[in-house]
Formats: sequence, structure tokens, C-alpha cells
Amino acid sequence: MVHVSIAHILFLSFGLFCMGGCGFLIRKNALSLLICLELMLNGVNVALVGFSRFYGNESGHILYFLVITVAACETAVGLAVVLNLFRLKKNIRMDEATNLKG
Amino acid sequence: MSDMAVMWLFLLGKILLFFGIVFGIVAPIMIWVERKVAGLVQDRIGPNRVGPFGLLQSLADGIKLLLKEPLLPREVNKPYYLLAPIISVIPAALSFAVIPFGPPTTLGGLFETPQRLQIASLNVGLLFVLAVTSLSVYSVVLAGWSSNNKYSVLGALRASAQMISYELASGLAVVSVILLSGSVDLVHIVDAQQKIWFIFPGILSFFVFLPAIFAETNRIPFDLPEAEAELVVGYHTEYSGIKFGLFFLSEYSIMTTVSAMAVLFFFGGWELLPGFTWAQAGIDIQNTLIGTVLATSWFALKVIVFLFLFVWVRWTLPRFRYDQLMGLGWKRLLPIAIFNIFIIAGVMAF
Amino acid sequence: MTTLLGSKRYYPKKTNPYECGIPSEGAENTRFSVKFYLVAVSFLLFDIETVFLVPWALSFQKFRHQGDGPYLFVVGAVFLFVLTIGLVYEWRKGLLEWNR
Amino acid sequence: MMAPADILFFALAALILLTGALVAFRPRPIESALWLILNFFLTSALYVLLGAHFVAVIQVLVYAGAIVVLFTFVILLLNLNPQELGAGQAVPWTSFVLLIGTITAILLCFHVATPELLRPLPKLSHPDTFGTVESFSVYLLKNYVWSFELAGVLLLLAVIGVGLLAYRKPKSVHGSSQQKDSSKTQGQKGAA
Repeated sequence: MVHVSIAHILFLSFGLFCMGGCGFLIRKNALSLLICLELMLNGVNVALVGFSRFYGNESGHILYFLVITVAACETAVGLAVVLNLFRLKKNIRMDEATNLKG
Repeated sequence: MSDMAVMWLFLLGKILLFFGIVFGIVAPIMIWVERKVAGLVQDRIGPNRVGPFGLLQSLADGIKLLLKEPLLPREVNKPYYLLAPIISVIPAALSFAVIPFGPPTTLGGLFETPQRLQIASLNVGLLFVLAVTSLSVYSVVLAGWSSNNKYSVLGALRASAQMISYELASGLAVVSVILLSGSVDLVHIVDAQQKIWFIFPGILSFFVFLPAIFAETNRIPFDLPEAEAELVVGYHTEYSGIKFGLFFLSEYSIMTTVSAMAVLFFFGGWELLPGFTWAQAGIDIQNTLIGTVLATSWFALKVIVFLFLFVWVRWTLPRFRYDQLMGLGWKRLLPIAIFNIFIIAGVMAF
Repeated sequence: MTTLLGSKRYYPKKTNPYECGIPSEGAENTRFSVKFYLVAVSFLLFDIETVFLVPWALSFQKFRHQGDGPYLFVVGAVFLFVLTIGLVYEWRKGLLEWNR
Repeated sequence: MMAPADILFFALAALILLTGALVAFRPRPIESALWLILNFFLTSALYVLLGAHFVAVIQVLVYAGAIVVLFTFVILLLNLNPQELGAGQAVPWTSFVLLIGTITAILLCFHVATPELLRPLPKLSHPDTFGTVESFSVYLLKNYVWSFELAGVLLLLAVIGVGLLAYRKPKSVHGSSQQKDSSKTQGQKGAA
């Protein structure tokens, strides 16, 4: 007999976050990096909504809203950076974006 | 148990009736009307061979599209190419599902409590429609990208840029409808219009909403993505046979959805006349079958007027230039919509 | 369905990318203008503002019945004002011009 | 016997993790983006299951309908070949599997050690209104007005940031230099 518990929700959230994080670290192109970042934020959102359900109030939903706002801003600015990177280097490989390296 | 059975039959009936009406009758008839009106406007006859007055022309076309050779262009990206037309049908079908096409009814005493005449009764119906229609961008982008043809990609980019720009304008117009009705439930929005149709307080938002829905459905005067002369036919250049037919069908069904939305938001849905309800006319639309049928037909009539407007405008107005189009969306409609929300909120607050 | 019913008569040219009957010229993977990105990004940011306006608009009547109408109006007006600053900024910067 | 809602939850969770893995490991960004859309859809269904109806709609409206649209736009605009994308992996993924496995094991021990975490989700006190748009809106505007306004300011800042990044040199964006650049890259492609 298995019930859905907060532990299961947290495992799902953790799993999504790890997938995103793993992808973030092993991918070379900036676009995939940003996509994986979205995946990580989605994992966080699952935890927020799950806790909201656990405690029976809607603070988690509000936080979800704020996370979505941050995600949108991050995507917008991040993609602008990617476009600029492409304009400068003619590729978007993160392993070659080393201009700031001392 | 028998109650459950009746409920299920009712649900099944609603689904079959509605999809049957929309995909089997409304869309084909719309295509026929479109071509007849085109003939009328251009002083020619239009389809007149198949069936009486050419009424069966759409059926014949459908059979033809079905029987056509399934052509797969060489350069396309196969799975995505095949996926795109299917994705285009999904938002069209899903957004239909939540549109109420008549008042809540007991069907002349068949049910204890009034049943809603919609396939899926959602308390976030309006937002659901907005969310689902925002997904129709993907079929366009996917079709253009997977076709691997420069006209297709350019057409897809243009189409989707236009769709999202005007989606914003229509979204803000809808915010003022929410402000006026205080609900996102489509049935409640209609109920809120018993006193006054929202066209009167929300005249500005209607004039934002109307161009926006024309643009979102990629119709003339906003059909630049298809601009035959420059772009062949846009994102579905490489499509033929039933795959093209699906795009075509979903375009016409989305047209019906947005017309229904316009009627629900601004023209009182199935309400009789502004300030004059069915109850005042002595007709009980909830408990008598005849009242329900009358109200539903009245709603259908309003939607048909809107659909006719679509066709009429298509064959009357010329096409915009692309910069004019984007300028209209971002520099006219958007500020007007924001201003309108501000005014309505101000009037309501004080 | 069509796979069953349709006839299958392929010949090589039929599956060429469409180009008004003449052979295709130029590279297919052309890069397109960054203008499209700007439209999409403005859409994204303003769309979220719209989503934020929905709860505000929805609870307006409830607050009005409790006598908090002016308060909620000010809240919304500040939000709309911020939104308008963004729009004016884009306008002044020329972000909204298609023919730059 | 598991309740239908529980079965649905586990099925959805499995699908979400599967699509998540596809997002993270598909080689081309466009495929990642498409799987991401499906992932967001499934997550939205999960939110309905958790009683968050409004959040579920917003998930589709904003994430799937706006954020991923932006991604697909940029992917289409750049239209990159594998070499420009940087094929292959920066770091071998096996090391991460080890790391994540360790953390999961620790978490598992922690969960088993605290049984209240494994109890079924508590009953809601107001199941009819929880998570609906109405209750969410009132909650937001009663308790979190400042977050509401600050979110607006954050969006404004993002608008300005994008303006600064993308509009530094309007002429070079799609003036003659852009065309020269693209013709150059095309020439390289032709040579290769």
C-alpha cells in the first residue's frame, strides 16, 4: 500500500532538479544550458506546489508565481546574452567563451 | 446507476454533437460560405457543381485530400513534419471543449440540477482557452522548421511573431472583461451580462480584441504569413493531402472558437438583447426545452454573424504591410488596452 | 488512412523543396533577423504582466464590495504604470520599429 | 490497493522524469525544447492532481506558451550546425550519476528516518476553494502586495536589460555587417 506523500513529491522534484543540473553541467552549448536551467526551476516549482498542498495554504503558489517571473526574466536576458555571444564568436560553445578568464 | 448512465450518455452526446457540428458541419460550411461570398464579391458564381448550390463541394474536397498521394518531401525532418499538423488540431479541439454553447439547462426536466452545455466544465475556462490557443504557435513553428524550406521558415517566423504580438493585445483586452465580470468562468461571464452587455463599457477592449482575433487566425487583412506573392503560402508550403487538410480544418475551427469567444465576452452570449433578458420576454431558458433551444440558436446566430464578418472582411480589405502590422499591434492596440484597463478600474473603484 | 488509400507514384523531382517549379537556389539554412527575437522577448515579458493582472482584475469586485476598491486601484495603477514605463522604454529605444 | 489518484501521480511522475531526462540529454536544442514542452504539460497535469488549478493553467500559459516559444524562436533564428553548437559533452556524465546516487541514498535514509514525511498528504480544510483562481487572487493581494509590485519592477528591469543587450548597436544588428557575416559563414559551410 503506497500513498502519495510529501516525500514522493520531493523525490520527483529532486529528480527533475538533478536532470536539469546534470544536463546543465555536461552540455556545451549555451541554448541547452538555458533549457536545462528551466528544467531545474521546474523541479523547484514541483516542490513549492507540493508543500503548498502539504500545508494547505497558497503561499507556495505565490512563490511559484515569483519563480515563473524570475524564470522568464532569466530566459529573456540569458538569450540576449547568447545572441550577443553568437554575434561575437559565431558559435555558442560555452567552452570557448573564455574572454573573462584571467 | 441509471442516473450515472444518463450522465454519461449526456456527456457522450455533448462531445459527439459538438465535434460533429464543428468539424463535420461548421468548418465545411464555413469553407463553402467563404467561397460563395468570394464569388459574390468578385462577381462570379463560386462552387456550383457538387450538390445543390455546390453545398457538397467541401465534402468533395475533403475526399480528394484524403485520397491524395501522401507525399513526403525529400528535405523534411520526418517525425516533426508529421507531428505539426496533428499539433495544430489539438489546440483547436481543446479550446472548443470548454466553450459553453447554451445556458445551463435541465433539458425540460430531464435533470434535477441544471447541466452546463459544454464538454468540459472548467472554472478557469477563460484562462484555459488563452493557454491552449497560445500553443497553436508551435504547430506553425514546427511545420516551418521541419519543412526545411526557406519560404516555410520565414512564413513560420512571421506567422508566429504576428500571433504572439496579437495574443498579447487580446490577453489585455480579456483582462478588462475579467475586471467587468469578476470571473474567469465563461458561464458566469455571460450571467454577468444580464444587466448590460460588455460591449458598452468595454467598447475599447472590443476594438482591441477584434483585430487581435483576426490576426491570431492569420486572416486577411493580417494574412502576411501566407502572402502568396512573396512567400508562396507560408509555413505549410511543403504540405499536401490530408496533412494540409488538417491545417485548413483547424484554421476554420479556431475561427469558430474565437467568434464564440467574442460573442461570450462582449455580446452577452445567449442573452436576448442588451437590458432585456429571456425572463423578461417570458421564456424560461433553464427549465423548458424550447427555451434552451431558442437560447442556443440565438447564441449560434450571433456566432454566425461573426463568422460572416470574417469572410466579408477577407474579401473586402487589402493586406497590411508587415511593419504596419507589427506597428498596429504594439503601438496602437497595446497602449489602448492598457489605458482601457486603467479607465475601467478607475470607474469601478470610485 | 491516406497511406492506404492514396496512390504512390514517386518521381525524384516531386520531393524537391518547393520553389515555383524552378530548382531551389541559395542555402536553406539562412539566418534570420534578430527582430523576431525582440518580438518574442517583449511578448514573454508583457505576457507575464498580463498573467499578473488576471488575479488583480478577478479580485477587484470582491475588494470593492469590502470597500477596498480605491486601494486595489492604486495597487493596479502602480503595476500598470511600471508596465507602461517598459512599453515607453521599448518605444523610445526603437524596439518596436520593424523597419529600422 | 492504491487509489486511482495515487496511481495517476506515480504514472505522471515517471513520465515527467522520463521527459526531463530527454530534455537534458537529447543532442539538438530544438528536440530538448520540444520535450520540455511535453514535460511542462505533464507537470501541469500533476499540479491539477495536487489541487493547484490556477498554477496548472499558468504553467501551460507562461512556460509552454511563452518561455519555450522564446527558446524555439532563438533556435530557429540561429539555425546552428553541430559544430557551432559544440557537440559532445563537456564532462563525462558518469561522475554525476555517482554524485546524484549518493545524495539520493542520503535523502532516502533521511526520509525513512522521519516517518511523518511518508504519511499520506493531509486532507484539505477547504478542498473546494483551495488553489482556485479566486482564492489565489485574494491571498496574493491581501498578503503579498509588495511581491506583486516588485514582480512588475523585475519585469521592467528585464525589459531594460534586454534593450541594452540587444540594442547597443542597432545598425550592426541587421545592417550590412550582419549580411556580410552570414554570407561569410555560408561560404565556410559551402567550402566544408
